[in-house]
Amino acid sequence: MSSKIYDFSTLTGSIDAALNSWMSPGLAVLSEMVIIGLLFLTFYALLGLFLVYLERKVCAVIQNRVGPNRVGKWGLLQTIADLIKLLMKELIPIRKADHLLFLIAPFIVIIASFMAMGAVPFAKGLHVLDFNIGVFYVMAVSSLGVVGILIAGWSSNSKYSLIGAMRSGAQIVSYELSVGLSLMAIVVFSGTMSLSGIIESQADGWWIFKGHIPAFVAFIVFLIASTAEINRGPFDLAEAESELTAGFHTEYSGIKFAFFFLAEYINMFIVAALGATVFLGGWMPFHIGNWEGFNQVMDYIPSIVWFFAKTFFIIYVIMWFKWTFPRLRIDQLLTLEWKFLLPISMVNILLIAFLVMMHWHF
Amino acid sequence: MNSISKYFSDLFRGISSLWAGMRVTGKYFISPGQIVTQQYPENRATLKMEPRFKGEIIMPHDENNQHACTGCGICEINCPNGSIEIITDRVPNVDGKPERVIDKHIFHLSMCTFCGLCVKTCPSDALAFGQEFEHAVFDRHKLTKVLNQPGSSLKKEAKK
Amino acid sequence: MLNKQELSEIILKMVPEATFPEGTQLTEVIVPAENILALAEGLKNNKETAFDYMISLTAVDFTTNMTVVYHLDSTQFRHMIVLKVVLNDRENPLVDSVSSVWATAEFHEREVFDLFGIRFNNHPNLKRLFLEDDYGFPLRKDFRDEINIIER
Amino acid sequence: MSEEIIKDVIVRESEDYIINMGPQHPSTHGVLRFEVCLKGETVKYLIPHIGYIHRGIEKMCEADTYQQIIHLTDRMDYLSAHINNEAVCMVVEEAMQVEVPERVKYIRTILDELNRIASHQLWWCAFGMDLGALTAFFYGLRDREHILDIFEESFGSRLLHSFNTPGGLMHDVHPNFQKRTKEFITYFRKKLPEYDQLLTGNIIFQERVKGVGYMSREKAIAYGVTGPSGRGSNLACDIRKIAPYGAYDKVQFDEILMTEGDTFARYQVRMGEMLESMKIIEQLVDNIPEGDFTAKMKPIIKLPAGEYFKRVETARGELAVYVVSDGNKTPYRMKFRSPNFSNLFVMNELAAGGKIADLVAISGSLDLVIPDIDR
Repeated sequence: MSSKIYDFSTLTGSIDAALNSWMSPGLAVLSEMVIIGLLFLTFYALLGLFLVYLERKVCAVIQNRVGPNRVGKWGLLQTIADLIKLLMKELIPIRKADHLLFLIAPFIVIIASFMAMGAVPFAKGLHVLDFNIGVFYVMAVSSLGVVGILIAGWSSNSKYSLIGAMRSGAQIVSYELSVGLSLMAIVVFSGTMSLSGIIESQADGWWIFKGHIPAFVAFIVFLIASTAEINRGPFDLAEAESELTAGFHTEYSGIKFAFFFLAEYINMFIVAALGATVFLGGWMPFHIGNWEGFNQVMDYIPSIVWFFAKTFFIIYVIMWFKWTFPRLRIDQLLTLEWKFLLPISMVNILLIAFLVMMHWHF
Repeated sequence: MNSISKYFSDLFRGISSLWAGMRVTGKYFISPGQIVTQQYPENRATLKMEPRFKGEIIMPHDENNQHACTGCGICEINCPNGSIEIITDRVPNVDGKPERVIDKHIFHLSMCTFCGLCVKTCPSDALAFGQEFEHAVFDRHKLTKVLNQPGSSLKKEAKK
Repeated sequence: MLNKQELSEIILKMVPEATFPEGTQLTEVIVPAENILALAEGLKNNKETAFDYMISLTAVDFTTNMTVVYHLDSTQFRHMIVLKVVLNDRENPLVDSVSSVWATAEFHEREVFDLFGIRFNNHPNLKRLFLEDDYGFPLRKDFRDEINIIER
Repeated sequence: MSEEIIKDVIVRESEDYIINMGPQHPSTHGVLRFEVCLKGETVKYLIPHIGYIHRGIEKMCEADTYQQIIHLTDRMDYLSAHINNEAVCMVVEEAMQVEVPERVKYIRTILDELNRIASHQLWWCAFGMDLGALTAFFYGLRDREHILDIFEESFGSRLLHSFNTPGGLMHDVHPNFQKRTKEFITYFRKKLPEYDQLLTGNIIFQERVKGVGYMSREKAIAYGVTGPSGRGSNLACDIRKIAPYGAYDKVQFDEILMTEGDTFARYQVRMGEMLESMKIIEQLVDNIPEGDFTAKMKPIIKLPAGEYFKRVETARGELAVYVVSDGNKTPYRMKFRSPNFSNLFVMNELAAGGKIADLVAISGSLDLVIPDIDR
């Protein structure tokens, strides 16, 4: 491996060593957890603010508008102003709502997205947990969010919310399959479920290029299915504002609403990060086979830049979907999944298994 | 077999139609020069309303602080919403005869629908439309305006 | 396309009591209230007239009587006719509903009931359409709204 | 007068899931309430509740002179304000037997068609938004702005321009009018294909609207559905063809008819009408005759006693004006047969049995303007 220059493991390793030399191992682990937790909280908040800003700017440009431009330079502080507004807003208590569930639903949603973030490798040597079943873990945890949505819809005692939540439940349960199968394609190629292992396997080229057409098909299926799974774009039936006013979060206000809002954007980031990691090589620079000179040049770009560039590319594509397409109807949504995406991914995974068996991939 | 080919042709037709839409939005995304919205408070200096714009009703006064309103009340009669009230006064003119002049030409902007009947029917062309459009106020009473300026008088040539 | 003469002959066959005022813009027929439903059905189902499209149904308060006015058109021949029913009982006006003939009449009749207080026999759902139940009937000439005076 | 309260005839079952769409709901385009009964996602029936902005325009007309009525008609169907104005003007002109100058007829017709395009553009925006395509909304409004600019230059107002007056026009159009109208046509001919790429051809959009909300021709006639909604069901109901007014008898244009009768047919009729309107404008705009912008009218208009009836084609269907005059300067009774009033009540027939999302699509395709229903 030639990309030693931007390895974060030396930095994290030295911090770990320093902490261990100062205090007992148990305390060191505890303090590491606190540090990571604080860093993540900060990152989470900043990322949420930035993604909201980005979405507004992207949709504004697509719609021939300027977008936020009043608060701060180019409206950069707009989302912060919104955050302050949401923090100061009254939390409207709903009569006849199930108060406990109504209260914890936003937390379930946000914790699910928080947990998924733990397994994302941001750069070489920069991730919190390196599971041997990373792909499986991210998928499992990110689908917990639907529980929060269902609880939110049910507990608000609103008819719009309930319909929205039920739609969301049906949608996420279905699309989980396609997301899983499309990720499975790369797992079959790389032979590992560990995210770092998948990245290492792309050192000589990303799977989307190495994996022939089936990998590309898997990528497209992943894009569509994951857009549906995060309730965005043409698949935002759970909150279809022209039908259900705001769907499952109709009755939420203030910071509780902000949690849903934030979780939606963070989920978008997680999905994009997962897609970038699995299909586009994560932090791995753009390498072509054995062109040593070219690969060397690419290595000079830090791995964290590679990661965020790829992630934001996928985020942009997801936003592009949302601002182009009309919304699907619930039965068409399920038709798309069960009649198109699922058969395609199944055939696809068979093909890939065959390719791998014959050693036809690079 | 036929249904299978239909399945795939449907699929590709669908994808190409989606791509057509994405091309339109993508084209606008990469050409930010297409922005059409006006930057309103910033462009105040350059923002010019059309000369015929019906912003409010004004009574043009000349440099001698004179207007053309004789207080005949035709605009008041013609207004469908009662947004014009005219308070007239009788003052003796040079010959000593009492003559009708307006004391106050009151215009309730909050009731006006800008139908233009007052301006059209005024026999002495004393009323006109102004281009002012920023009418937002915090107190509704500020929307009641007196159109004739204090101390103004009737134009001589309009007196006949 | 039938002219006034032909129309009046057909109508007189259906309702002998019908009268035809002169000097009107469109062909007008005044029919007694009890004949209106039969005439409506006849005009719609007759092959020569085929008045299948009701443009509007409204009423006029002439202070001495209430007149229900039906504007009919034929999508096939494009001739028009105006039916009128004069209701002399202003206090309790009652006329047969034609909603079984033209579906749109159901809602026009509800509007007329709402604004004039004219009641329609056999109407499927005669409720007020715009206003509250205790509002009064604003398009009657004797209606006075003490709060929002519209007289000039 | 009997005061008994008439009971609601629809008996609700205990498992009926009733939701209210409106009066303040993003999809109802104004203050309309649909009481929707659902079974799962499927609509069992719906009851429209109207009257939230009933202003009593017909009663107000009884206190106004004919010139003053004009500005009230703007506020009925505010998206085809000019056509509404024209209806009242024409009924007065016909009653007074005033022959309006040719110039007025040409200008009125051009403005009618511009207004129709603007209205259809706004409908397109709102329809896209109903179906969740938010970008469509901005593209439609962007192009509509050009028409509104033309209006503003000529009449001083953008939406509610009481520009017609009995006998003619308030004042002459702006000297730039012809030039700018032609510029707009060139511009919009370039932009219209974008509409098709963004929505019409889109597979999601087609799936959403094809076969949804089928209205047969018989149903359209029975419910008095006119305008593009009726023409989507193959009902030739264009007043511009049946009883030409203005300069419509001097131009060549097609009445767009679709046989499918579903939401997509109504959509295509409107898209086609935009093209037809541009055709009409192109034929007229260069040939506006010179002349006076108004006929000679007395300052106080008194209609001879009698009854007058006039129909025009607004952007949404047939607007009929029925005036009963007793010879005074105010009408004795003024009735507006508004197109949306009839179009609204077919909703239940179309939406029952479909999904909630279909309900939104159908109400969008009927292009309802609520102030026109309530009057």
